[in-house]
Amino acid sequence: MSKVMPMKEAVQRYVIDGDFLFIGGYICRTPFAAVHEIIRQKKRDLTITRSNAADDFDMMIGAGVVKRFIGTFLSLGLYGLGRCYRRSIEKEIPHKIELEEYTNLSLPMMLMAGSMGMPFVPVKDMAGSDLLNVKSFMGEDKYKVIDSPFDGSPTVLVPALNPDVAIIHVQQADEMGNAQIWGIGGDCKVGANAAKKVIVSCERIVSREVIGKDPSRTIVPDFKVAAVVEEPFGAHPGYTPGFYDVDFSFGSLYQQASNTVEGFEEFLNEWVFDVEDRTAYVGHYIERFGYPTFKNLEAAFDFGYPVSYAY
Amino acid sequence: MSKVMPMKEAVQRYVIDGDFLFIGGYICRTPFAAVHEIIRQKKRDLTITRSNAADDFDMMIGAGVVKRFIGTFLSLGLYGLGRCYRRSIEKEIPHKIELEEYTNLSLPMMLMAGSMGMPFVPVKDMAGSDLLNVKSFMGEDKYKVIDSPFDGSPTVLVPALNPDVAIIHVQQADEMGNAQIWGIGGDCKVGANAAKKVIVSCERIVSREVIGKDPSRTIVPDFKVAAVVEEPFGAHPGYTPGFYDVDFSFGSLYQQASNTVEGFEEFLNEWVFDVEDRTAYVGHYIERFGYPTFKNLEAAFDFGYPVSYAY
Amino acid sequence: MHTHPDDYIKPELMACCGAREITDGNIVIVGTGFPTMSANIAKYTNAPNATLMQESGVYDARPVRPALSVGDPCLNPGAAMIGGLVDVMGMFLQSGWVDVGFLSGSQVDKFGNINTTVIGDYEKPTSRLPGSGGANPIGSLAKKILIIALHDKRRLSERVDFITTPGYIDGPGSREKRGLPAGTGPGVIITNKAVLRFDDDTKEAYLATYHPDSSVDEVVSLTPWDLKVSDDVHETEPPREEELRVVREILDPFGMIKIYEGRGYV
Amino acid sequence: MHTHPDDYIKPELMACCGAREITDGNIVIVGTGFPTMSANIAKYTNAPNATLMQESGVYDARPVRPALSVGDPCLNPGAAMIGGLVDVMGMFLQSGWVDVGFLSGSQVDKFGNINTTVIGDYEKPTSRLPGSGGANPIGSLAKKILIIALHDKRRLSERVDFITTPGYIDGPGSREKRGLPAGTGPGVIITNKAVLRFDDDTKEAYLATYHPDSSVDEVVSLTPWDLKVSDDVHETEPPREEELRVVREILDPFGMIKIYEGRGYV
Repeated sequence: MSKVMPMKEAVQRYVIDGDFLFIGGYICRTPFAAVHEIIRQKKRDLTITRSNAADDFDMMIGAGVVKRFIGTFLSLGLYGLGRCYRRSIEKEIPHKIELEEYTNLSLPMMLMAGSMGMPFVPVKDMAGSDLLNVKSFMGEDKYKVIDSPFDGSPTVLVPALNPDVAIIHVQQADEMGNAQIWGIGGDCKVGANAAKKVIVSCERIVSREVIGKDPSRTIVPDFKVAAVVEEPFGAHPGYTPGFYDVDFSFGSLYQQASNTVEGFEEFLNEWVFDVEDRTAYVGHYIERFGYPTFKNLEAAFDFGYPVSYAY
Repeated sequence: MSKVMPMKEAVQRYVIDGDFLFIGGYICRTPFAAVHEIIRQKKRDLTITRSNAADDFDMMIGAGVVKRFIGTFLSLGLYGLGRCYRRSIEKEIPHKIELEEYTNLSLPMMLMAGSMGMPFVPVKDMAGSDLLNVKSFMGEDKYKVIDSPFDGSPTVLVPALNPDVAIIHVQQADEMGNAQIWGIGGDCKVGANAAKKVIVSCERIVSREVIGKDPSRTIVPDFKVAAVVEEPFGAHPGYTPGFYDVDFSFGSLYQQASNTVEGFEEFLNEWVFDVEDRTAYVGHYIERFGYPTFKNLEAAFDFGYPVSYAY
Repeated sequence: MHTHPDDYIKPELMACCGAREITDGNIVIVGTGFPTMSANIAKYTNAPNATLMQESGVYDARPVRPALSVGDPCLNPGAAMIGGLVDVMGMFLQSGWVDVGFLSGSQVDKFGNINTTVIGDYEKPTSRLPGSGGANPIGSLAKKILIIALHDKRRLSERVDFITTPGYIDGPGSREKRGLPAGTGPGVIITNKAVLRFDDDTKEAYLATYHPDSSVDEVVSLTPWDLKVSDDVHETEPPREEELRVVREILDPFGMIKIYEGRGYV
Repeated sequence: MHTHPDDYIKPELMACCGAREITDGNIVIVGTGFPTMSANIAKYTNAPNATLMQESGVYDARPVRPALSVGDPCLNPGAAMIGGLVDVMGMFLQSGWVDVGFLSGSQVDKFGNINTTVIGDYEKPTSRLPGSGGANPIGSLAKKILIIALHDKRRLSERVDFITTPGYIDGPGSREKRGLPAGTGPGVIITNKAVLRFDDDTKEAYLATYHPDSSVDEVVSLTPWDLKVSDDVHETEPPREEELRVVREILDPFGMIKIYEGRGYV
């Protein structure tokens, strides 16, 4: 009954063309191995969502797998604007994605509402901004303004989101999918729990007994999980607290490459299409940049204290 | 700038007659030392709230400090109905409290809404029940039913709650109030964060550095906290995971005592009025039941694994 | 073929009746007592992949003794996930993931409505009961509700004094009209005398099986409404040997279930 | 009396201007770069009890180097609390606990409206920018907004192409009319030439102080609207010795702040 499988199989079985995907991460725990596999399998017409999107979303847009984006923000951070994102919106390369825009308050709240079975949720932002004046594929259901039945004040309501699939990368999970994290959470917990099913990518698979030693760390229960994939270094060039650091040099590499369509395609060939899976990717990384560079990303040793749940 | 003080001072300074209090706990981490101090100081006209109330709420009602109760449930669990609660409602002893009733879904959602600055929140329960037909001091603002502006379906909205003070008992906190728990959460996180200020009672005060070794365990940030009280054994006869077990015998003692008004008053004298503080209470407990009984409540040694947040 | 020892007590039989209502893979929200026992019997027999949660915030606990409350300390060590009420009641229950919920009540009526609030008038009650707690949302939102009740004319009633938790309310269409989710509602009432099920058309509880020491006549006479009897009414299957072994050797070695005999479950 | 060394660079001055806007005990939501630098300078000088949070879920981080993003790994070890977006943006910001927020934008107009969405038409933009991210809720809900901008006629404008984050929108009463919380709104625009504040009556930004190498005339000429000048306009106080020491010795020993010179902050 184990749900453990290779990423190739997880993406083949559980990501269908046209699906609505939540993809977690916030530089912290970006499920990059899954993103590469989605591109490798040339999925089409996906709707993708996350608050504060970055290089992974830019790459999917450039690779042409995305039809729609429910977002709040997309940039390469330190490296400036998302090149593929700009080319899509400004020049329709490879095509113009459709865009529904919210904020880092309203979108997490919509996912939280989805995770909790709430049909909609009131938010106090967006009022007075042009975000209320632009509507795309969600049309009139992007939001509603009502007079509060309690005090009559104008109140913005945003709808719950329930993605078909959520993909998150976590520190550890058991083979049934109980997934644990520590450190920056972004919108992973609400996004994963809002989805109809979850693909859990993890640094290490642990026993159910290890999960049970610290159940307060679990953010997704096994019954929501369709597949568990052990992908050490799976968030690279993002980071995973306690495992490895952000790879700033690689971020720069992507920036340079994605400046042009040709460069972007060469990058995809080298790091996605010409490697079969994450293991081959790591092998190529070490071959290209040397083991010391790879080893240098490894997290320092700085463990905290254990706790007891006993009585 | 430390906020550490004795419970006596915390309750004197921060619990005002007429206040609206959230009191956390779920057998797990009941802030009993604070409850006793509130009774000892003979506070009046309090409105109290929590989902699934138990012996502590029953005791406050019996002691006459409560005017109103926003609740979902009150019982002594294993020991049956709350005796003081019944006497209050059925026989107006010491007086009849006013009661606004919700459920273990809607009340936590109202506290969550309060904690998140949402004016109200939609809930899918209560429809079709008599809970919608009884309204007390919240009047027409107990709930509203609207036709969803998204799909027209009837939707129950319940209002946010923002207590004046929240009182919670946690495993550990630093002297500024950053409070950490593990194990059963009940509605502590939402209730504490919904309040205008928080009194944190804890098993141990730890350094800010210890908090920083595992920041994902923090449920309340220091800026919301008015007072930090170190109260080992502070949840007794409830329990604190990793520290001590539920005291079933003491639960039975309270049940027996509270069967009659006289018994209840003797109980209060012995365990509340005749002891000056929690230290004296624990001393009396050991004197009365013996050190082995006390020691026997101590949690087994069963620690988990440490984690690292390093990069 | 199953072996059926005859030294069982009624709470054991009732727990087994509950267990048989659970399907493999079900997600079950439980309180204490029978429900937990039932769900755990199911895990060891017909539904090895069922998982349990408690409203206090616990998912898939591994208690080493029967939990005495939904906040019992034994639910903490070894659980798969622990959060709070908003996680279990909101993120799991309200979002539609819970298959089975167990409820009991001081009054249960023919439409499966449950009263745990007051006996008598709400403002001037004869007896003030605990209130809803998690009962109302579980009864509103879990896909199948199993109701545990004592079988007499006080506990069962034509109409409860107060609907704490809606069953089929006033009958067919009532839940839908109030906006309760499709495909939810009471599935069975397990009493100390019989198993009642709900008629698809009338939404009224009818007699499906009577327990071995009872009879159709006794059950009908103890029921305060005009109880319909199934065409294929028969005796309830007694506890199987393997079910009893699970109860007595694994789940409840100290026989705590016996306290329910003292509460009238005989 | 303060000593003012004259070897500072403009981003250092701007960071100090930000720091001086923070009051002791303030709760400050920050992104990266200047804002974090400002808030940290304040913590070491005029506001030792100010605390910082990042929208990604971090409260009171203790990074050992300047964070390069709100999700930077250095924000994890040592923080007082780490949750997610719903905690910081919902539980702290939307619930009204945040005193100060820092924002920057590709366009900022005279009412303090900020555009980080598009230059040109929304449907056919000249330049597609990142979008709101946390900017809109911070600008809507923090009690005081400090805006960082480059001072030229492209970055400052009479009216932004797209209001990503509302300032005073169309002027007095606009925020209140849209339902934004009372007592919120832009407090100051800190540019590489000057500090602008907002008139209580007109809600328009006016010149409060010009930086040491600039002048009233230069600032007015670089501003695309008819910039009002304060009666007591004067030179901005340069960085104090102790402020610079905090920046150079404690917060940013590797001088990462210099990259802002390359981005035009001169």
